[in-house]
Amino acid sequence: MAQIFHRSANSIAKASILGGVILVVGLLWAALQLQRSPYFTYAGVARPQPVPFPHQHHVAGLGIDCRYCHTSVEVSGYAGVPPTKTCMNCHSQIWTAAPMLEPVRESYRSGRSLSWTRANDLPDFAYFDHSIHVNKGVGCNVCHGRVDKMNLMYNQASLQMEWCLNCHREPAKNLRPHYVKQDPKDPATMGDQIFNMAYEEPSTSHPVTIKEGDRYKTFTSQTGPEGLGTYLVKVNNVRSPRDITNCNTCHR
Amino acid sequence: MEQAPETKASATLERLLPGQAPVLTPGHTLETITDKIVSIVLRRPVTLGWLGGFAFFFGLLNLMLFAMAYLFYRGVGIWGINIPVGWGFAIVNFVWWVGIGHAGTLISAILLLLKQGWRNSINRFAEAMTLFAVACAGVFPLIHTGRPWLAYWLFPYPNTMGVWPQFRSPLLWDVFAVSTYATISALFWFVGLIPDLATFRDTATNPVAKTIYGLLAMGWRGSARHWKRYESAYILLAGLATPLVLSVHTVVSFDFAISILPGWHTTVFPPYFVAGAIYSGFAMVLVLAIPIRRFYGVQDMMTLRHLDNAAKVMLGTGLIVAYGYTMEAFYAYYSGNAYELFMFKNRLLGPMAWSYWCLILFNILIPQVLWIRKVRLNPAMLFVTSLVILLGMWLERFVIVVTSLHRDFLPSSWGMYVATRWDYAVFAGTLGLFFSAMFLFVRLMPMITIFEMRLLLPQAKLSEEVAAHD
Amino acid sequence: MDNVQKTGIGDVCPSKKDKLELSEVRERLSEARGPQYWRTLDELAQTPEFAEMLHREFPKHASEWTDKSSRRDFMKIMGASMALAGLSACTKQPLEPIVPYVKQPNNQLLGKPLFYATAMPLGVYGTGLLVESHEGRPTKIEGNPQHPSSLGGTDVFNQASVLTMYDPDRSQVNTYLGETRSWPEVLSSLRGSIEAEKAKQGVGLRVLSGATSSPSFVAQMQQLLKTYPQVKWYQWEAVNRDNVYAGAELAFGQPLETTYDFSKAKVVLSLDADFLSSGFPGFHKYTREFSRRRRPELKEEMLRFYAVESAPTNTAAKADHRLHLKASEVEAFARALASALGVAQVGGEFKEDQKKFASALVKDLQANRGTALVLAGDAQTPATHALAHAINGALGAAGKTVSYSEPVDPFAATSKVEQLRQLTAEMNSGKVDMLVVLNTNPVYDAPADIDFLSALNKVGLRIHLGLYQDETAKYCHWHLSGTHYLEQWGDTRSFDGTVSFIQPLISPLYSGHSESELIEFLTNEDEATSYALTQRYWQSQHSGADFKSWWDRSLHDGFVAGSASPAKPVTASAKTALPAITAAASGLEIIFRRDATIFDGRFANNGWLQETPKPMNQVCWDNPVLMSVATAKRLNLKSEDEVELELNGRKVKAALWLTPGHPDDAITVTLGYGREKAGRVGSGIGFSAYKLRASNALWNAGGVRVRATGEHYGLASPQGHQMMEGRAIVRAATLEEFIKTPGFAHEMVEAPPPGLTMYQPYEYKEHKWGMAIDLNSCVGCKTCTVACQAENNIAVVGKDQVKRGRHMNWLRIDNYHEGSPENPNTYFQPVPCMQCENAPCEVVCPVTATVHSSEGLNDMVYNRCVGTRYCSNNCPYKVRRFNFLLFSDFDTPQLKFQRNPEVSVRSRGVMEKCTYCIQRITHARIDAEEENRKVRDGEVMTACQQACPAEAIVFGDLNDSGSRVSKLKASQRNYGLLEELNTRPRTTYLAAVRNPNPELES
Amino acid sequence: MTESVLHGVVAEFITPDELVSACKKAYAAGYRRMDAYTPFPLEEVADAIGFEKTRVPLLTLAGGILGGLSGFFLQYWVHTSAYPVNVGGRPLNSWPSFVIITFEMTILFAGIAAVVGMLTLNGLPQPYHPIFNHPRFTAASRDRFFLCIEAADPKFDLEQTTHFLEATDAVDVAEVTD
Repeated sequence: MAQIFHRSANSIAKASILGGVILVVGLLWAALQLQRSPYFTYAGVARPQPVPFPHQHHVAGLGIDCRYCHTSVEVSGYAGVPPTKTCMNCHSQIWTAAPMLEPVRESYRSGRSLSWTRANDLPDFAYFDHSIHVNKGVGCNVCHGRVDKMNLMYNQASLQMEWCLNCHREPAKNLRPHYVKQDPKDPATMGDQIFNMAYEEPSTSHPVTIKEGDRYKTFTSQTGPEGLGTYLVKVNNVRSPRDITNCNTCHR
Repeated sequence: MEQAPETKASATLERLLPGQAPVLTPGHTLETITDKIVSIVLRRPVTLGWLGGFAFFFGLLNLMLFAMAYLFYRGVGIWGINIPVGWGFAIVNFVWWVGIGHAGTLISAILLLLKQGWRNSINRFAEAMTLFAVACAGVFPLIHTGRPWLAYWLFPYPNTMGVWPQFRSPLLWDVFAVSTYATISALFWFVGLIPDLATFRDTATNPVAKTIYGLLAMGWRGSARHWKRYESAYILLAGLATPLVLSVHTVVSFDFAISILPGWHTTVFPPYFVAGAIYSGFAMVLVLAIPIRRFYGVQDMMTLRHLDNAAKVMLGTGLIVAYGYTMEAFYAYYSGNAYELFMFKNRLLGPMAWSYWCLILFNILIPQVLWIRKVRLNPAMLFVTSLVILLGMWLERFVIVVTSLHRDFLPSSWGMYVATRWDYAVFAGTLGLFFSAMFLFVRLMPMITIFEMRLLLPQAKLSEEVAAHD
Repeated sequence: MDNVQKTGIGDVCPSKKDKLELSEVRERLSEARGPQYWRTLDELAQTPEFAEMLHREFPKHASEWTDKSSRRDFMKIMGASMALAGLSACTKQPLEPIVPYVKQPNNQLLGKPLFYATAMPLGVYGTGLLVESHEGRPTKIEGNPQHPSSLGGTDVFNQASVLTMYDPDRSQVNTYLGETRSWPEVLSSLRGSIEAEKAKQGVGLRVLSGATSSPSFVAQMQQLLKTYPQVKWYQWEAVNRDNVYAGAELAFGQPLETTYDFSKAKVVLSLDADFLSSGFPGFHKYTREFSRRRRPELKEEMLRFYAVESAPTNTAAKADHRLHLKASEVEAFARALASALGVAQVGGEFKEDQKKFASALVKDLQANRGTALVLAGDAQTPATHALAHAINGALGAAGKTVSYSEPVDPFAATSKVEQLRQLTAEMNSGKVDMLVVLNTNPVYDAPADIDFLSALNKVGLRIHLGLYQDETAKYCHWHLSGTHYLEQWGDTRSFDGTVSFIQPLISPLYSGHSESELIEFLTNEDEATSYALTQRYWQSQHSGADFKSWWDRSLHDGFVAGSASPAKPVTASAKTALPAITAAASGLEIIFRRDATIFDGRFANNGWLQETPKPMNQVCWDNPVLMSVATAKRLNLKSEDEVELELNGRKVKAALWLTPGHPDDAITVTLGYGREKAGRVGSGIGFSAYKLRASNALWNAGGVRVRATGEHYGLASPQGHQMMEGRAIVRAATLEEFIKTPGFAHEMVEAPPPGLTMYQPYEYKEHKWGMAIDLNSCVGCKTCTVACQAENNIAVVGKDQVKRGRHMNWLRIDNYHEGSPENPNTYFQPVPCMQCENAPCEVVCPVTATVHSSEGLNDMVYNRCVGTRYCSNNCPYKVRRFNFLLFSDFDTPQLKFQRNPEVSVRSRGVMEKCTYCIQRITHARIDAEEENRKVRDGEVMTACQQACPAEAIVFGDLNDSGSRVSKLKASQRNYGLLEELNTRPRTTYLAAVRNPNPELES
Repeated sequence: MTESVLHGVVAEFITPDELVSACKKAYAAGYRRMDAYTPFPLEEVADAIGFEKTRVPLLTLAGGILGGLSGFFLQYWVHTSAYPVNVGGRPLNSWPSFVIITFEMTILFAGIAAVVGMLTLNGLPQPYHPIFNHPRFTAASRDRFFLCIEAADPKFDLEQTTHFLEATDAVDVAEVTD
């Protein structure tokens, strides 16, 4: 009987089987990675906007507070995107001729709204409420990133459920005090820390002192029994992880 | 169709030693067995009969594809289901097919462990049947969901939602049970095929066929060492498949038994589902075996002995099923539970009583003819009886699923169930899938295990002195 | 013709030759212009093909509803579903735009709803409401707790009215002979004719409007009458109160408004009055007071209710004793009763079978002088009303349980029928050369013996203003698109005379104009807005420096404080000569009643109301002919037989529905169906009872013939079976039994004790939400069902899907009849999700789509659901609803505006169910947390609870022992439905207690 | 074909008896690197050429244990630590509900281990094998029995081995080259 297959067939056969297995596993793995990739989440991908609004310039450069534009962030679920009027407050005075700002002026003249592209966009079935997060002590940049360093706006986080859960399971990690002992030399400690992009969580090298009643309390760590986060969870009555990982926390 | 000469032979033999029709008609040698089986695939031309049959069932298969396309387009609302009857044909068919899928592995595994030599000639296509039946069953859990494109959520994988399946749900048990069963059956079937594929490789003349069979045979050469490991693996698989085959329908029955619905919440379900599964499984084996042995003239390998045994198995399991029905009735009464009582009253006299009484007729009364030996040894009558049983077993699932659902606890939400043409289309479609696959199988693969048939030959046995030596 | 054009677009129906395609229709019409346009359509309308096309094209049966999806292309559906599935369904979210205001309104806090007070007029009477608005979109109607006509409660019409406002089928343009005209064009073209009329003092000008009580509008009309001395103003209401005022006329010599005070009543007799049914003036207040007086905890003080009824109503279902009479026999009974009470000898004898009932009743009434109350139904004869007044007078009810005042309807003096008859006569005689029809539809709902249409066609210039291009609009030269009450300024008066302001929630969606604006133009040819007009009037009424503050306060409250009409101290003259008794109808009697969900037909195009099962027979999407079982047996007919009704030669075809508790030898039909031009939802369903209704017998007539056509006519009812099969589902007892054994409900079924578990039970530390539903209070009006639909964006599925058992209402009200079919006790049981602590649905879900929250809620996560429907199978209460097809409308923009932004819109293939209005809970919790406090009792009200006029539903925190719900659950009457299954439902019921007269109990 | 290397000497038999006795002789003669080829499984042949035990069962056991453990602990982890949530009031670790899937995983892994183990130990797939060069080897999968003493055997010597095999009941003895 003549050989049907050449010698090499042996190694080829074994290799192909092995290869097949590796291929399948690889594809599955790739799929999982793709799910979390910026291609799906847009994380770090700047959006095209009618007007190339530079947060960096307005926040870091001019030191405008978040709430000047996102007015309802402390009181409503919806942080609020500024009406054209808000832009014009300044831009009727400065850069009045900048061609870049023409769409803004046009909108103001015609009364037709500017149509921005959402940078932080949750799926429609997820209900997020800004006010409660702000009130409980979640800083803006915890989710939105260093907006003061972003030129065109993009979402820093994946905004996927697992990401939300990470924080909801350990809120202490990301809480910060509203008011800290002011240190004139250190601008980072001025104002409401929630809106402080440069806020640093307490460490031995960088202790954070907050006002408790009429005396001050200093923290040198974020988590742990002595941590600031742990303390804030207590004083802000943040509900237990079990409570805030209920499905109905976000889905209705 | 060629007339089979052996029928007379075996008939006479039947008269000589009653009940002892041989498993393999005498006169065969290693040579003849091999040639006979191989020739069915490699030498026999494609007949019009085969083409016609295949075309018909392939048409049905396409009907299913069409029905499913429309289903995905419009939604499960095109079926008759509603609230309260949330499950209809889809689940009925699923359970029915899974049930049929039991015979194969049962024959090959359990009968192998029980050293039932007669299984050798029917186990191969019974296993194939199992695979195809499970494939048909597998269609339904997927398409019956409201959003089939998300069905993969039933599998545990690290997803971006951080959410996992809910392992307390019998449906999830199903997913694991059925996919495990499918995998193991497939392995079992393929392992069994390897040596025969080698035979095909060595016998085929057409180079293409040679190559394909060669690849599938993976270079099997019948080495003694290989045989030793092969045998041990085969026995182990059989050992694993045995509890598995019993577990599958147990798990399927949990879909119902775990719920709180009167008519579903029943402890007797697991055993009587398994019995029912084997019952319908063997019925399907006969529905396939009887024409096959006739058309391919293999009455000498699938003898009346096989039919007789299969019929006896059906008779036995049929009685267990009957017992199950009785127990359902008894416990409905004995529980003293108003809802249970009503449920059963509704089965007997409700708007869907017809299904229950047909079920009793098809599954319990008619099959009693199997007590008669003449019937067991008469292929035609066996064939009809098997068909009746298959229908009966389908009705059993219909009664359990639909009549229990349509009138449950609160009369305010009672409803009716009427299947739509799409329900029927999908069901007919799976029949198409099943039989098209069978048609292809008999033409492409050894439908009888060659190497195991060889073992049935006297010349395969070692003579005492050699065996006994040292 | 909007409908045709709209549905036509992108239509994919198999074009068979025998079928008439929309395209063809449009073609044929496109050639036609002007008057010919209509004629062409009329010719078409005759042809059967056209009828067939309507069937196919207009979402009348569900096939059409669901075919909407088949019109969408495949990927779009997948898209919609995928969008719900979210990222993890391997779909990439599309980039979404975000569009800020240019100048943000300063009272607007984005993301937080605002509430405005307004009022909804229904015919003469208005109801004070609060309307929830999201970013300027009215989304939900609530009752106004301060308002005397609402007390916070609502009815089905209030709840559903918001959908009517967004109805895409509303007329969106002004048309002249079918051609679009802008408002300025309208005005300029009308000027000529107006001038002409002015010249002849408006001798040829007539105005026909619906009944109204709006002070400002009435004033405006008087202004008009001044400008045109010869002009006449007529009013027409198909469901009118002519008999009520005529009755008062008989009793007091003047038409009067009668209002009742159940809070003081102990024994109540209703002579065919359905004061517990939506649409009855004062329904909200009466229901509230009635159910408060029906608390069995009042022991002997509990109110006892006798009902003499013809057509079965949910009102009589609440009665302790019922007497089922033909409508025509009620007057005789009233006369006999008056005699028996010695009020007046007006003839009439009790029939044999009435004697027992009557004697007990008489005793009871006499024993309760001053606390007794007799009501006569709007549909009863003037004599019956007169007698009721007389009896009330004699029993000293007047001034206590009954009070009289000036009619709310300023035109009560002449009956509406009379007014319509006069107008018709005038039109026939050719006197009228310009007719203005305001928000009324006589071509459809005029009595059959008044041939309004042919008269109308004699008028030279016909102008119609209304919300829809309806039957009347079809025959008018001009159709002006009107405004919905949520789009306009105005005022109205409620049943007690209180003046309420109508303030718009949104500027006219289809740039329509209000009646007042049109009349203003006719009068002064100026274009003042309804706002200016309303304010101008009230300024004249309330001149003075404080007007601004008064106006602002009234708008804020929604009504003018203390504007209720003062009680008139009148006494019914017992010796009034009553008209000779109208002989009880011979042969089979037909009873006409307003429809429980679509009233007189004006709500026919409202999907929510169409899909709301009628309170008594649970049928929706149709108006069956109701008949008693005995009569049906005699005529050997059965439910869902198609029958032909013939009355005085007029014929209609309808479906039959057997109804327990219906008087024998009579049939009941409801008005409002059989619309031809209602819109895609309401056209062509049911039959028009107006075709049989004669002006001299508006409410009942004898000698109707019923003949089976032999056809089957399927009806849709979400509740197939109305018997309890001896199961302790609704648990009820008599007052006596209740007093003897307050815990009777628990003795009916043995429930497993709480400790009976092998496992460590979960504890709910923070909140523990629960609901208690008082079966004694519930009057089965279905308001909660509609409220739930509005709050939770519940889809409408259509008749065919309901027939298949796929209705979507999260909160259903089950009816159970108990006892003989001749005179059963009927119980209503609202069934929302039970939120079981041991939820059977959760355990069987393979994908964790339904699980428990730490507050004990049974969460349903739509976007995780893959749709195995296992949960529904395993739910013993069958409260879960499944999107078998794409039921939600993702396309129609108007409907998107209506939706509640706080609730996900469910797509195809997912399960949904009652969530205890989780969106409301969440918002309350967030507010509370931001103020560092706990949620207060009563801070969270579920939509059903807030809507219920009877306060039957109470929701709250079970961990707070002080909460109302905890108190109710502590009650002896409290029991869990199917608690024997150990599901531990959070929703529980307070058992029903009837208060029968011991004399009649035997 | 490169210059041929001797693979071994092959003897062909007609009955299993002859094969078995030949195998026993060869083993007795001290041959170890040899293999027998039969058209159906014959325990005795393997024993005769000194191949008693296989490790397939061991692998299967290992697979089973692995499957069972991973099956159970996946469920346990998911419901108690990955996302613990109250489902219908059942305890987080509802181990009775976890039994089924644990069992299924045990069977699945064991079964796969058995087959994969068998194939790998057998060195399959191996579509090319020198023995196939034997002109009449196709009969090995039909009705003939072969014994091959390989050149790699220390005791192998073309002359002697050929003689030795011819001394058995072999109907034919031939050299097979690689």
